[in-house]
Amino acid sequence: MEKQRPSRGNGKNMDLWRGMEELTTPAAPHGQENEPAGAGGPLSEPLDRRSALKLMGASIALAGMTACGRLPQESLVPYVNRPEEVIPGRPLWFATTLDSDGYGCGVLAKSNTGRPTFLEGNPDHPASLGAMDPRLQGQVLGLYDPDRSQSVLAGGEVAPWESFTDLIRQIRPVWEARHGRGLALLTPSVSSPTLAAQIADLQKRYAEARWYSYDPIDRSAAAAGAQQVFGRPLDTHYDFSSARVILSLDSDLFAEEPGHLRYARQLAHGRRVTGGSAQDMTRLYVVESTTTITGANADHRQAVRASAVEAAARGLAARLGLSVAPGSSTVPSSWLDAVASDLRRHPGKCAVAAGYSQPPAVHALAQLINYQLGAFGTTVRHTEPINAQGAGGLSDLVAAMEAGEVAVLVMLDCNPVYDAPANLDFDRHLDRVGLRVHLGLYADETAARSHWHLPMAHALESWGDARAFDGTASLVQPLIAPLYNGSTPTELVSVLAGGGKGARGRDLVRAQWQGAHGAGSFDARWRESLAAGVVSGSAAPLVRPHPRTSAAQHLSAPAASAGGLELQLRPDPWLWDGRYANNGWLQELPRPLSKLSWGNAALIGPATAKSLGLKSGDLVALTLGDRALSAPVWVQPGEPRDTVTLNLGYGRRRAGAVGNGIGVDAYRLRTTQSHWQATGLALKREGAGPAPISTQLHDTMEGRDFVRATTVAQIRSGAQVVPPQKPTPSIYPVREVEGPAWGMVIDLSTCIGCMACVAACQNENNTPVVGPADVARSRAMHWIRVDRYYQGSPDAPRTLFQPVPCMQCEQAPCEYVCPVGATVHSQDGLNDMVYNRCIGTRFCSQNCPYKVRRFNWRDYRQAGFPPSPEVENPNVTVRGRGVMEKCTYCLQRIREAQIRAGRERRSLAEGEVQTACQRACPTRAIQFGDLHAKDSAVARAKQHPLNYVLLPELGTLPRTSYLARVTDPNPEIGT
Amino acid sequence: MADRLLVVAALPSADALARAFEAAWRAGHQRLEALSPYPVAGLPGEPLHRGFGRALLVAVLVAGAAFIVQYYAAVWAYPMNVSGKPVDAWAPLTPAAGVLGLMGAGIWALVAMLRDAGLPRLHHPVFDARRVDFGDDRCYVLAIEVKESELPQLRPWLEGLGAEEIQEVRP
Amino acid sequence: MSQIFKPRANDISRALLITLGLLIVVTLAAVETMVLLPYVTMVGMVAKTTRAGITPEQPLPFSHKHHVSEVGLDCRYCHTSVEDSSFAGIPPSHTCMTCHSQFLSTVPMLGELRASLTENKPIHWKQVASVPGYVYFDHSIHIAKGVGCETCHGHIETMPLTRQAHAFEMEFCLDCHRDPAPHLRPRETVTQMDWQPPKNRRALGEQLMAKYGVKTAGLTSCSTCHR
Amino acid sequence: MSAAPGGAGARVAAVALSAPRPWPWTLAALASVVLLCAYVSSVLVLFRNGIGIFGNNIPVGWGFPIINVAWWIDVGHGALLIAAGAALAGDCWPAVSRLSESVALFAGAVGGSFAILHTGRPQYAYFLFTYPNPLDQWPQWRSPLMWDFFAIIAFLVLALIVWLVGMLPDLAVLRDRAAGHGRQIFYGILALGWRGSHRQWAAWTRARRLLAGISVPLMVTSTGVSALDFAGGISAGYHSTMTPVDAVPAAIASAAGLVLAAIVILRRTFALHDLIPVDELETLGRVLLGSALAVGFFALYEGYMTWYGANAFDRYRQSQTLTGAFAPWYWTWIALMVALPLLLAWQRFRRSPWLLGVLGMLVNIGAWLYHYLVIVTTQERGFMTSSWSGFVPTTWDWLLLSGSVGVFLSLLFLQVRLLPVLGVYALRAAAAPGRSHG
Repeated sequence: MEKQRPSRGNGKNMDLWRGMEELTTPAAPHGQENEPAGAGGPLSEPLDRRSALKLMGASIALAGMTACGRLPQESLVPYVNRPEEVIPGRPLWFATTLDSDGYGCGVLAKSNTGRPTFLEGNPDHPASLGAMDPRLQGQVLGLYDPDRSQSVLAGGEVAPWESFTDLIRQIRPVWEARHGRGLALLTPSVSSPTLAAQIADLQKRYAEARWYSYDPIDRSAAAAGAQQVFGRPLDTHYDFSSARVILSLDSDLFAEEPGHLRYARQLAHGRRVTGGSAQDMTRLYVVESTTTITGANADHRQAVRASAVEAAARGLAARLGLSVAPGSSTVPSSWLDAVASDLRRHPGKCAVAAGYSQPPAVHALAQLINYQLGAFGTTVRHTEPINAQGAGGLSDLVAAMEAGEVAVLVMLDCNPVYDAPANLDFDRHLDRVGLRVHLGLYADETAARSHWHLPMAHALESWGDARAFDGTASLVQPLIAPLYNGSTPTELVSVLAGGGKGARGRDLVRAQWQGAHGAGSFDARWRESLAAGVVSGSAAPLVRPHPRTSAAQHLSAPAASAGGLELQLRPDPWLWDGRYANNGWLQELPRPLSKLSWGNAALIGPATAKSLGLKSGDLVALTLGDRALSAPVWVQPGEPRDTVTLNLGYGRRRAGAVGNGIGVDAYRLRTTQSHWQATGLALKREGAGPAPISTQLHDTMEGRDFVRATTVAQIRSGAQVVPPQKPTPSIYPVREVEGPAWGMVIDLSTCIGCMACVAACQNENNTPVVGPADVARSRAMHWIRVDRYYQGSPDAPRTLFQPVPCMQCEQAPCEYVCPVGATVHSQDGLNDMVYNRCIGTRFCSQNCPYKVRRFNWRDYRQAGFPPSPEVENPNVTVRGRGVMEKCTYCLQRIREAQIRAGRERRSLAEGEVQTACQRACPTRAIQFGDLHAKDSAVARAKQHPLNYVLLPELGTLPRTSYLARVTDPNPEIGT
Repeated sequence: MADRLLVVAALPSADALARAFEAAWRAGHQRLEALSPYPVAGLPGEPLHRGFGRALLVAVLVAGAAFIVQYYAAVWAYPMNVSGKPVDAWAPLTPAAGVLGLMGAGIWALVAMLRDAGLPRLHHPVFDARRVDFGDDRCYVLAIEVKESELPQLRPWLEGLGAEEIQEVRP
Repeated sequence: MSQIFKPRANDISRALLITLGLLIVVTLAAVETMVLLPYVTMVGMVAKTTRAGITPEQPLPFSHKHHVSEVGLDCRYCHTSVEDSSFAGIPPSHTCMTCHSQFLSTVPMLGELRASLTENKPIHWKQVASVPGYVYFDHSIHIAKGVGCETCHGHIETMPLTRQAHAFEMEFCLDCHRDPAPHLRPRETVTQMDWQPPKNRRALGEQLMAKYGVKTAGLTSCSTCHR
Repeated sequence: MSAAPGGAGARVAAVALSAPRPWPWTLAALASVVLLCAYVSSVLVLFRNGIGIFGNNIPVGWGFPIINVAWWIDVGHGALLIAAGAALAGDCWPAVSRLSESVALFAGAVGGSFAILHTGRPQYAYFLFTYPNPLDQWPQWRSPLMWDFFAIIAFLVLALIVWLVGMLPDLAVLRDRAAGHGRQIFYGILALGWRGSHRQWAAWTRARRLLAGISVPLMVTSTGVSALDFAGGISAGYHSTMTPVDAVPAAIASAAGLVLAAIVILRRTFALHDLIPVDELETLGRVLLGSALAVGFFALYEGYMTWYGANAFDRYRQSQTLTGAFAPWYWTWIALMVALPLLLAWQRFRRSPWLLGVLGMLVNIGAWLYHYLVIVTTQERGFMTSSWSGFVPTTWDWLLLSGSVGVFLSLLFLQVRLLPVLGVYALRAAAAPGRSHG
């Protein structure tokens, strides 16, 4: 048994993160055995509270006049022998690690009676700092995905694991004899020390065995760039905590770079307006080739074609005294001058970041500029490569396959048949491989072409470890026994290496760290790392490289930017390379800028659209060389001229019931030469198709002042952004309430529009997935939405984000119009929504000026995209058909905290209640708390001179308010 | 009262009916009834204003009751904070009370009519008379209840009033 | 023209008309009783809507009467999490065996129990006292504020087979949430089934409210129990 | 006018008892029954699948169902007022009285049904009733919907009473003209043994006047209350003090239109030209003209107030309505409900039955559009531009709308088939030789 460790004031006093092994009775498949009652969840008996509720929800008129009818006869299923730490009805928290774009990210997983139901960032993990992003959040739903591969498939037929292990046992002597000739391993780049070590051993064992690695979203350009500058590949990461000026060269620092959550926190630190004083801000310049939230948050943004970024970089380098051949840049030189001087003004306090989609040259230039500006070691850090990679890439593998050198191909946790570049023709070459083995979460496209498909265990089911972007290692521990008898890559490799039936994942990981830590105090450290969710002091040592002299001259000559249309491929913000395609939450979650849901589209700028005579919804044929693809058009303000941007990850054929056939498969236009972008794209209009589905159909504020924005300069000049709001007169006396008064303040200066709050809310509050048809009918269910407005010219717009939860108005328009009193005010100022009283007249929603109320038009439990009931929060009612719902300020968290405090006979502490959106927010833009507690952060924020409420003229007295958005543009650049 | 008879006299016109009724009344017949296919001017009837006052009273009573129920429920039974308005804000309680009051008056009007018209009365001796036929546009009938003994002199008298046909029916 | 109806039709028609009027009143009254009955009584018919008073068939004939009033076990011996969780807790088979491994260790009546331990299969008890799914009742806070087990569960120590003592209608909860004073008792006596309230229980209750920090202000807000 | 061969009683009774059914009548009756089935089936689907089958969304939470409520209920209200007017004016318009009484009841019933059908959980609609219960829960009286709930009930009860009382003497006519014993009993029971004694007539006349007197305030309150369902809200286009007032003339106009159409068709199908004089139609035409003028005035007034009120949101909505996205709806409404009825200023048109009939129907289409403007377009352009969205009706929306027409027509046809379609007593009174009406 491993000792628990008190949490470090992370606002969860009741819970201790634990080592999984404390649960001496691990949850059996479907966890029936240890399913105490009350907590419910369809994992337990047929008729528990939740399903009883579902019945009600399903609007079955039940006997009796009190809308509750006969209560279903429930079963109470106690433990046979309860583990000590488990208190029935109370959740446990475990620290573990999830994969975030190839690197580890620490999370805290909430386990209700053996079921992981909710994820939060691990405050102690460098890559998370307690924050989340939607891709991470979605993985808890992925765990319960019924479409996950559930059994070993031999030639498509269900087979037992033994049949596979036996096969390997038979083959192994051959490998032994031939030193593994003909054995090839294909993996993504490996962030797990254990797996890396195992593969290394495997290669020691079979000298001729080959290890190839392929990442659809590969960052090799960065390494290549470093190679050019330093003569060796180095990983680069940043520390913006002390940065004053940041320039991004097509790098989506705050959404896609490893460590984006940390970067976002650091940026926010430099941009948060504390008090009325207008101190200087961390200034953000962005040169980018598509619309990203990084660009949306920039003080100055330049949208150029991807191929033109290098020219800008060269221009900048030249201005900073580097001897490089300047290219012809589309970025105005005055702009570059201003940026250069601004950078020069902050030596060592500035950073230039290059995006993974840019060629090595740009990365090299960025390194040189950073060196020039003395940023190395302060804002820009270098480590030896964190992730282990195979000797060869996918092309090498294909070559080998073509040469018939691959007899056995083992594909771990990858899906090349779907995501390999089209020109490699991977699919066809597979035929030449004698034995094809695939380990994956889904029986996907690749599984279909493999002789053996092996189900992989989900991260929340497995033992393992992973390194974060800065090398910090953390352990992966299972919260639940594998639902579908899956196995981990480490376990599989140990099978290949001859570990008999293969060692247990836990032993492999322990063995690995035993080696690392040394036997001495191992157990203590092991427990400590499990409890903390990080292996202390495991960050990779920093290196202080020096560029080779005259590295600049060695740069390849600037590529002459060809004319015509340019195609640009980017990972989808949520589906990433397609691995999350079967995740209902992520499919439905609106993309940060386009607000597109359930599908991708060819994004083109308004200018391009005009010149091509296209409008959103048109169907176009995109032709690149001999490859063609027809996709719907979406006119996206801010896209650079003559560029068509497509998101990867869609058009899956074997993703599962949710993801199949959603969107178009951009990989079909991808080649090894044009990995990220290609020139010479031909575009032809094919007519009007079904319009892409978007959750926000109107882009501007029509002169209404929802988002109030100002600049540091204006504040200094004493300009008044937020006129003092005098209380709106009312014929009624104002109600004075005792006890807490919950309120929320959202800081628009630091909100980066990353959508983490929306995803976390959906996870916490059992918000259903309504499916494409209903989203298209404007019936999306998210309780908090992030409105996105554009200002200025459509081609270079200013982007404004505004998260909108329920305003919890003190004089709520929704309440007085409800004929049955289903929505009334609670003592502590919450606008209660009583589902079981609601008859669905929808007048409340009609009368809500903020339109934050959501209605269950269908029984989304049955129809559309039934979510996995196992993931439901047992403390939040599952709403049935015909019932109104909305944000509750995470009522369940408030009440649980109050009950806990009441039990301990104390008053609530500041920050003891945190809403799901608040916890998830990477930039801590959301503050929540008791307005009556004068010292509370939220109470102070309400006094902030930039504090304002939406539509004050309506006199609704919202409890949710905003801090006006403040930016700090460079006066040298005319905005 | 075997010796009592119902004499039914059919008259040619509404005016004739009115006149006959007048005369019979003068002649001291108390138990008599004039049947006509439409309200005939000149026949006795209750003044129209009677009942309006009562209808008003009913309306006020019902409305008051409705208001009290609402006030009880909203203020005493389970006071709720609705849109931050005072629980005892009374104005919103009036519309429902008002319409219900009018409804009450309407129901009272119906009941009062049935009572005063002595309806329903599906069986009535006059229906035995041949000329009592509401389907006929011109069924102007005077029915007088008399002793059998009075019959002989009544007949000629009625004929004198222009009765086209006279028929006796037993109650 | 001739009579259509017999004389008695008059009385019949009048009777019918009056019945029609009465019918409306009667239906409303009937509905009313149907609604109120479950609360005021506990007859079997009513149990259909609220389950008050019904005794579900249990896998084992467990007798609270025996274990509480005869053996004298405290509620918390088995319902361990009642003080610090929303859920009072059903004892794991292991707990039962702490005693029953010693005596009655062979009686066939407890075969199921022994089997559960040997085969590591839990016993599926039928829930007796339950509230609708949209009601979020938390045992721990009620214990902490001095609400006796008996207040909701009735005199469990007299029940050979356990039944739901009250109809958990909203009014039942509101009674106490509106005016807790006459329902509270000192915390240490919460599990005492034979606790005798003092003469002036309200006075005691008011002291306790002050002591335990019971504030009635928010207690009748919908979101206190419904989420 | 002189009594027709066989007399008024005979003629009217014949329509219900023994009139030959001309083929247009049969055809129309069949059509209405088909629509009735459409209504029933789509209601069944509605209960099975929930209101998701409608086009409603957020922001347009109320779509066709509420339009149907408002539209039908308003027709009913207007009809009740016309009936009351006719009664107070001395009961000398047999066709207008009887048909407006029927329309009031039938339209009201159809509209009322939608008030329940549109809710998300109709099976819990009884929460609206006021009854003590173990939940200690009561309705929420501040909600205009609550007021409307009672207003509709009160209106339906009164409409039913007016309709029954009005037919009582005529049912006696049918009773005494019915052939078979069964029919005699049927009508006999309905007639309650009416024999037209001077006492009965007195009580009846008083009740008629009394009910008419009650109908007028009830109609105005009830119309106003159902308009408050919107005026009580805060969104631009709802929140207008005048809405409850200008709803009244609109209601009268559409009711007059519908009643006119009904009378004209009836008159033609059963050749009742002599019983329904053109003067009677002309009177109703005058009513239509007057109310249409009032509607026009209020439209101007609303435009002026919006401009004068200088509320940015309201002004934006107005610009959208007058010249923007919703202009087509708006101007069609003006054309149908204000412009066209102006024709009736000329007596030539007022006295042309077929024109009155067509006009009557067009006015009602206009009335429907008016409610569409209030209920749908205002919400499509609410306060938060980020929530702006469109509304696309579904097949079920259309089916239920046409179905509601079917229900209404079926009821009307039943009335014609079984019950007196004209006030016989009034015809007789008018036909009586040398009788000055009083």
